[in-house]
Amino acid sequence: MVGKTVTLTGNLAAGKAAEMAKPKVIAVYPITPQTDIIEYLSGLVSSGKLEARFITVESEHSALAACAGAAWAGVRTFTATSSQGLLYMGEWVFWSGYGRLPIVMPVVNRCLAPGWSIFVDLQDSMAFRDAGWIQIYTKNNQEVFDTVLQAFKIGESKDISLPVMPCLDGFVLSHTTAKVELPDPEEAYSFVGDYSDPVVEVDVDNPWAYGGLVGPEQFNIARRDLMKAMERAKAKIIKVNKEFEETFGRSYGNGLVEQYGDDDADLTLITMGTMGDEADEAIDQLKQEGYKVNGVRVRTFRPFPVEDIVRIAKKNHKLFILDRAVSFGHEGPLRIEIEAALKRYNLDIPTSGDIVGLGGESVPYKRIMKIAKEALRS
Amino acid sequence: MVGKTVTLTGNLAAGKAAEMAKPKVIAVYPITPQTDIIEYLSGLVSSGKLEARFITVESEHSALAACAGAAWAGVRTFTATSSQGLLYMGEWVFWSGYGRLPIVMPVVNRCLAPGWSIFVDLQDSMAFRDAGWIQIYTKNNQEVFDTVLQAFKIGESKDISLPVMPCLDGFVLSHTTAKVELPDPEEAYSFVGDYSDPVVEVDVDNPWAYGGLVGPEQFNIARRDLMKAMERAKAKIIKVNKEFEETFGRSYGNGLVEQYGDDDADLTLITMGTMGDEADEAIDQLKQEGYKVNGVRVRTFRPFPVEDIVRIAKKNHKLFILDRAVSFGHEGPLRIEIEAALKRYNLDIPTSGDIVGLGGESVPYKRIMKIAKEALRS
Amino acid sequence: MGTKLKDLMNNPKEVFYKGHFACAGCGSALALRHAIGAIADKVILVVPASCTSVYQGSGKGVSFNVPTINTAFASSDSVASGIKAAMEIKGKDVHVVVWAGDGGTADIGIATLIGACDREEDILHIMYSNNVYSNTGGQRSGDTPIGARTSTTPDGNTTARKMVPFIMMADNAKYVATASVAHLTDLVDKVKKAVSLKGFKFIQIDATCPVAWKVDFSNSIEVARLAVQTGIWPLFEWERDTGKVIISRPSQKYLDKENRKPIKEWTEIQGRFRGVTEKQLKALDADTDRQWNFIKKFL
Amino acid sequence: MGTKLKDLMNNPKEVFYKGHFACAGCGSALALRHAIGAIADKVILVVPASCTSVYQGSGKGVSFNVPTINTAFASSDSVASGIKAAMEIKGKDVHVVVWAGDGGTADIGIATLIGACDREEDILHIMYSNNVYSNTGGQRSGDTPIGARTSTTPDGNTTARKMVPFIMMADNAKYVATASVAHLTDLVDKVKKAVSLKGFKFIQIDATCPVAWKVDFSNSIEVARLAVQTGIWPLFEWERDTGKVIISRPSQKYLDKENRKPIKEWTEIQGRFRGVTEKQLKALDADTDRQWNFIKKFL
Amino acid sequence: MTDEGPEMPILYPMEGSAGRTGDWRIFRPVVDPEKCKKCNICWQYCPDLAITAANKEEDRAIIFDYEYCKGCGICAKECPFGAITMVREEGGD
Amino acid sequence: MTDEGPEMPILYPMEGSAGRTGDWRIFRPVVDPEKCKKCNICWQYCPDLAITAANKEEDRAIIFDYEYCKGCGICAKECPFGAITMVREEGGD
Amino acid sequence: MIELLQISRGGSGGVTGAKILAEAALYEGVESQAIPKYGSERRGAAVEAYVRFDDKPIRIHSPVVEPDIAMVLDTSLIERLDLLKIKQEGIIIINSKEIPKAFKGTNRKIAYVDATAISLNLGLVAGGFTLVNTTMLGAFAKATGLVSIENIIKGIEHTLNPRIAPKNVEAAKKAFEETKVETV
Amino acid sequence: MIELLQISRGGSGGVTGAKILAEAALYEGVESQAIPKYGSERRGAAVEAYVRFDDKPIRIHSPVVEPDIAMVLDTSLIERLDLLKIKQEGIIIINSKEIPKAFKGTNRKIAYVDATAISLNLGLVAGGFTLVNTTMLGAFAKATGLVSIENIIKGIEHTLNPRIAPKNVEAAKKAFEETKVETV
Ligand SMILES: Cc1ncc(C[n+]2csc(CCOP(=O)(O)OP(=O)(O)O)c2C)c(N)n1
Ligand SMILES: Cc1ncc(C[n+]2csc(CCOP(=O)(O)OP(=O)(O)O)c2C)c(N)n1
Ligand code: SF4
Ligand code: SF4
Ligand code: SF4
Ligand code: SF4
Ligand code: SF4
Ligand code: SF4
Ligand SMILES: [Mg+2]
Ligand SMILES: [Mg+2]
Repeated sequence: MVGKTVTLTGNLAAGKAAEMAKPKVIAVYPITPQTDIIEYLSGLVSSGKLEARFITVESEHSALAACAGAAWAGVRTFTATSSQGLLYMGEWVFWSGYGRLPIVMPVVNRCLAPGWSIFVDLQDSMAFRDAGWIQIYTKNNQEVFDTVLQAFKIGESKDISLPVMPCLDGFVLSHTTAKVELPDPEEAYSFVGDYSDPVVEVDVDNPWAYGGLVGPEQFNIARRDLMKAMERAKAKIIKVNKEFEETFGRSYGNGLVEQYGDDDADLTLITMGTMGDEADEAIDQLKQEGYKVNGVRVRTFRPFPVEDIVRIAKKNHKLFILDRAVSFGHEGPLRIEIEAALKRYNLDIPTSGDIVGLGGESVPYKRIMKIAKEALRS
Repeated sequence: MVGKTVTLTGNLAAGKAAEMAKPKVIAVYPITPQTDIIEYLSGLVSSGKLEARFITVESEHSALAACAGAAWAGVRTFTATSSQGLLYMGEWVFWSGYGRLPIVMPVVNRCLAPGWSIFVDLQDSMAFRDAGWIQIYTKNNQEVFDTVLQAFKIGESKDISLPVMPCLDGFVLSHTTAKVELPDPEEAYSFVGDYSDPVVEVDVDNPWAYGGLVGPEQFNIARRDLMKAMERAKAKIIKVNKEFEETFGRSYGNGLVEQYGDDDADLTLITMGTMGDEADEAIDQLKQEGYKVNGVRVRTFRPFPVEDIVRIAKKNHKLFILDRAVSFGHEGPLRIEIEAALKRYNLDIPTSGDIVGLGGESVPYKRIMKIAKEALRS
Repeated sequence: MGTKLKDLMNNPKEVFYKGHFACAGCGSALALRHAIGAIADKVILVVPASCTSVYQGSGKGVSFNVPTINTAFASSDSVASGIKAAMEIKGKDVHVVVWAGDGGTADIGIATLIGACDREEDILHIMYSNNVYSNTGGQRSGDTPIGARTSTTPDGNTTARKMVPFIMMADNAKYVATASVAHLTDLVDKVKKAVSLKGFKFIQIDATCPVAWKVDFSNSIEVARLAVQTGIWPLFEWERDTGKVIISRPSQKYLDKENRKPIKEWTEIQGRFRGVTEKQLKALDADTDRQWNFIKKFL
Repeated sequence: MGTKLKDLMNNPKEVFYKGHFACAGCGSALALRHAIGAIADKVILVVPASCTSVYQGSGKGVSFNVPTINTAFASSDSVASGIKAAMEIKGKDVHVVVWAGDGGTADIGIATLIGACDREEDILHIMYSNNVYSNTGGQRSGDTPIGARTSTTPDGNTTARKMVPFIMMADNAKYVATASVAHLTDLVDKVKKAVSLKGFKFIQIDATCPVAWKVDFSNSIEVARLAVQTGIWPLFEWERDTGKVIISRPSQKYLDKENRKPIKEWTEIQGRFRGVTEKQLKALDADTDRQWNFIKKFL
Repeated sequence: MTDEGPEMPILYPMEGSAGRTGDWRIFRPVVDPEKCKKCNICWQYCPDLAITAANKEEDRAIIFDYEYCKGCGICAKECPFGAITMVREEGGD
Repeated sequence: MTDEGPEMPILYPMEGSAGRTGDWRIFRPVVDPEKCKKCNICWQYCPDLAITAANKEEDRAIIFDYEYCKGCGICAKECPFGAITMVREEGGD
Repeated sequence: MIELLQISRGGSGGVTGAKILAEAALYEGVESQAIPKYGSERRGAAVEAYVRFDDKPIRIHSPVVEPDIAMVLDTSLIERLDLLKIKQEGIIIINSKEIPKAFKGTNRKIAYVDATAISLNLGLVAGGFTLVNTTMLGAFAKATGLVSIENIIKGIEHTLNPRIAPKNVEAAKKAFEETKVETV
Repeated sequence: MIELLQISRGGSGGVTGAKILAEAALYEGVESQAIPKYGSERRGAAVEAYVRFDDKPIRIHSPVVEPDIAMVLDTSLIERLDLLKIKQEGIIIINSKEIPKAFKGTNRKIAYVDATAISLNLGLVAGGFTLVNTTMLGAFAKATGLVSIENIIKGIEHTLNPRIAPKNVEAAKKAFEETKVETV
């Protein structure tokens, strides 16, 4: 088989990427708008096209727990979730991050209740920014596919050994059909590689105990190592992005952030997810109207690309940050973190921002244009 | 009965404050180092000293769910938790924050697994900074008592209507016995007041449905209102702090932050929890050695006291932030948020910081002195 | 208690305003109409995530005319416990009823269910089972019968259904019953009986989901009736105080396997059993026998 | 299978290195020594938060000489399912055994337990019950007997114990058994039998916690023996394939209530029953009858 | 800003919360008043409350509420007397 | 920084992970080799593996490992032949 | 960029039709995107879907608000069209025997075909619905010329089960032939 | 500020003793703090606790590292003391009939009392332990003068169950009388 161009929903793109990485254990629980991903894999496993164990657990807490069990046994694992499901597995999200289990779990971003909404905002995955997961936000179905594939390679590297959460906007990507270039499955698999040297592998002949009581010293050794692994992950993501480009001809900025527009613009819009794509459209339109606007899409929220933000910000006049989540009682989390990064480097660049697109509110490029114009004026 | 001075552990201080506020429904699940709080209340209920329903649920998820049920029915509710328990009820933490249910729940801060440790760091409650809860961190057992009492008054105000999480350092406060001045119970109750006008009260004669599907518009109305409620909460906390002082003669800074030292110091140390107390000790000792150091203890992390931080920071030369938690892949959350606040006001003050005290590592004032001296040098 | 059809017309009030969001022919909506209707003047409904949280209405308003608390998926009985506790403290006499799907009861909700039963909370849990996660598009649940195709068991489910009523008997609930949308007066009898008792009560209703079962809308009742007639779904009551099972009238005849219709009559009108193998049918039959055997021990 | 005392000496290896962290006289540690010891060459242990996660050791090293995965409290059987799935894929034949307390099984862990049973996972869940949350200082669990004082039921627990074995029978596990630290060869028999079967197996062990039960350390075995002799803790096996209960040898005599010792002999050596009322003792007796009645239905 | 209290995610009862669900119909139930024995079995089985019960005393057959009847056909199927027939809706009515 | 891979929260088996638990003892079990019938019932009930089994063939009584015996007294209680007595520890031994 | 708004009934295959259209565009060498509008749509309720076509990658993800093309699959849904939002120079494709009166005098380009009849004749019926989703794709090809009927057919064959594809292909072809386009 | 390190055995009441001491200090008008050091201590294992006394509010929350006073409740635990950490001008209070040889020549102030004997005589025994926690508080009062024996008694009566308080008071008093202080 060779690569081919097809149309796929974002969910199927995630499913196909998982398929090509050949996970051995998949434990799942349904939740809108994620469910097609696991249904697709369920079909593959039951028809024998994918040699894996498919476990239909009774909750998300158990889904991630079962993946963790399999990860402890040293095999490649996969699951997916969204919104309330992510919260319900919350204890395990932290457990697998701090436990350094390289599970790959797409999160289809969806609002948190109550009010109940099945549409997109980023409140769910943002809530887990402390949990020791690599988080990569995507702008279109192609990037969903590419990112899920990359996720295995990044997370499973022995020097990283972290779980990875590719994030895609609910419905906006998950249920939208669009063009995706699929690589030859064998090439895709060889890009990812075997999970042949797992960081931990429970074994009757080599007894040890995982996760027992530790004193402050050991505790700190583990947490400092996790901090360092996150630093190393930056370089790793950049590297994998490059290798991916060399192999498949596609890349996303430097892997951490994607810039669109000119360094010498009057305004930089900072976005995440599909808003980044809409912002690029807005930037082009604004250009035609004579405005110079630059766009930065933060692809990896964890590790947070402090250096890249600072590098780009340095060259610009103004920053405007579009958040699709709120840390209630302060500000949008993207804005908070960007401001912190700039402060740390004492950059004297004015920042402002807005919280948009909560509750599935759509943020079309026209609205972004308006926002940009206002930001330029003020 | 009149007020009296006693010695109590931090947990008992929390329990006594809850007792005086007379919650009607208490739903609990044990976890170290929180369990004494609920055991104390269990004794009161079973001996008839507190007229309440005490529900021993099967998990934390259910504990907070039961409290939410009672809150929907319009009565005062209380629970307490810690660490893994907080994570396990995570879905409900968000649900009750976004649902505006004024539950009071002390969190006895404890590390998150794995490695397993029952000692203090702030990783647990920090993970819920987006969840729409007011979070107040305490420095000693007296403040634990005072804060739990205040929490009912703050959270249940109709213009606020938010759950409140008084946080106390595990073991360091929860299990340490120290002096606490207890008010006369009647005076304490009248300070808190009845929960007579609940924001929501399910009733067979007035049917409505809570928490169903809503569109983006309604969703945004609710979330914007939550953002505003958090803003209003700042004023409310300041007001309650003042009223508390008038009634009981004690206060904690302006309620949001507590400053110790001089405005014209060469360095401001920013801390939370008992580290704030140790820092004050360090500041005094440093003074004797001729150093001018200022201390700011962030009492409410949510709402985040941006204006107060900025006000104090303006007058100083340098800021050093001590975090007892990490947002892995970026920095300590306290540091991130302070830097963001300063950036937003474009304050040209150098910031630095360190992550200390993870995994129950003790942070004695001597260590803080050393840190301060280094910060002053650099 | 001998509820008659005409009694169904004398509910204290209608639970529904017309124009709700359930699919045409929805068994759950029909069951709710009567089960909750019968006690509509004194009920507080607790609904975990499910089709019911959707079909009650959305956006503009709600079709339910009884107070309804929608809750997180895994929490219904705990929320109900909290409400009931508060109502007791306030001295208000109300029926707190959980209305939950099979997913919200047998799977993610089983801990909250068993916890409340164990604490002997004075609430009624009604599980309407459509044997799958209908609201998310029909994935396998713990109550999926052997052989049924779901979106996560494309070749047919292989494991026996969970039979929550048995678990609740083993867990010493106050009252346990099964019911069917095909037998509405029997259902209402059981609901009324349940709310008359103090303690934890559990009723499971076989509630057709024409969408997930791939049944013609109009067969929604017929398929449920066949479940009773084939013995697939035995109707019975069990009470803690007696420790005894009473087979309900519509099922009495089928205690004797001889009298039961062949299971195929039930499977054949359902698209979800298209492609079912003989082996699966045998296993389904064996599991049905197992269920009857369990019940018979308590006669 | 007739395990003899001398067989206990021929375990493939010792599970424990000496110098573990259990309290003196800990029933759980004793049960683990033999139950897991008997299969120590092929076992992977999964331990949710409990005394066992503590007494295995801390800080420097661990006293367990078998691979042990400590997990979040509510997750043991799911973790075990994941491990077993991976081992199957890798072609490795191992026994994945969950070793969990009553809290981690009957309460917060009941969903993961029932879920794995429902999926027919090939694992063995051993629940050692000390009837409380010992590790957090002795709060009520779903398996606390009526009348027992715990730190959250200072006047004695009022509700019947949960009887997870019954739930597992109702839930159609492959094999269900009860055991006692007083009858170690019987325990080992059951563990060996369990791991010889494919599917979901469940064993509950009555495991004294001298601390929580306020029993003199040295009475740790005696109190468990009395639980059997008073009928408080019936020892039996149940198999899915037969649907039948077999009363285990140490309990056979007590099938007839006549032969049982008075329950007070059991309560009186335990501080947790100090102050127990006659009414509570009666209720405890009634609940014991209920348990035997349930069992008898499956004879 | 609310002075009254917070914006709660609350919805109030109303008719037609899902809109005019009669629109969903593909087949329309039609009763033959002659055949209708007023037994109200159909009434009991309608999940959409779209049938006004027949009245024996007034000798009035059932009445459909086409605003909300979704056309599931249960009533027709369950009527023991074949008094209801399902008729294809004409588009755009 | 680890080149090898991450720092995992793993502990390895060792003797005395809880220290020298014999320290916890208040009473010390002492066996009377004369009375010991080598039945090894005590051995089976020791939660701390602090008894070396008796050997009938060698006519050797049980042996206590006082490094780790916590002094629970189960062995003494369970010995059918009263061969074990619990003796108060002297402080500071 | 060209934008389509499609209205159909839940359960009648409209979402699949939009997907097939996106796939067909791919064969045409055109970038495309098919967005179903999800709510809690039930069988029978009106459902919208949007399709975009462009010769460069599509970066817009929001729903179509002012379509170039509107397509209505169920005759009874025609009244839901908001003419003010459909671009004046655009085209409206409807399943109808004739041009409804309401369009008269609107100066609109209308394409119409009796898709229901075509589908019924071919036995494209499921669960009470006459399935006109693929039938209308034939009309789309004819009316817009954006995608050839050959690529529509390829799209159908790619997407649908081989068991049912041929009939659907037949229906699309038939509709392609029968569709009439008029400006009213 | 004056800092105390106390070493006892898990289950023998050491933590309660430290609490009583903090309470007694309160009556003395002195600020105090009692910190038990938690690990996974089991009955019989060595447990540390710390008590601080000051005339102003205590802002230090970390464990005591260099105590002014060390108190050892179980004779067998005396060897656990790290003399290098105890302030030279401080005092060491031990439950012992006599001053152990190890202290000879250390130039330390040692207070000692046979608390075990006192408690045994009064029947202060539980679960195999001789309870010397309150007994040693008498020794503390005598040796340090920081807290009066009257306030120790008040503290005991406040904290313990009235059923058992009297015996404990008796023990403290007895120890107060019998405690000897010597510099070796
Ligand atoms: C924690 C969590 N996980 C998953 C979901 C998604 N979800 C909502 S409803 C539902 C299915 C409900 O199934 P069931 O209880 O059987 O009710 P039904 O939809 O069949 O009526 C699921 C999986 C959720 N809301 N919350
Ligand atoms: C989610 C969560 N909640 C609470 C705890 C605290 N906790 C740890 S062990 C334990 C009690 C365990 O009880 P049980 O399972 O009976 O085992 P035992 O301690 O009695 O051996 C509790 C409540 C936890 N670790 N995680
Ligand atoms: S999907 Fe099934 S259960 Fe859900 S509303 Fe539709 S018919 Fe009812
Ligand atoms: S508390 Fe009980 S169960 Fe836990 S280690 Fe001690 S004796 Fe064993
Ligand atoms: S079921 Fe038939 S006969 Fe009976 S009322 Fe309805 S239409 Fe009339
Ligand atoms: S067709 Fe269905 S919805 Fe309409 S009246 Fe009959 S039963 Fe009710
Ligand atoms: S139980 Fe007694 S007789 Fe038997 S081996 Fe032990 S000491 Fe010897
Ligand atoms: S006293 Fe207890 S620990 Fe010591 S040998 Fe006997 S049984 Fe073992
Ligand atoms: Mg269902
Ligand atoms: Mg236990």
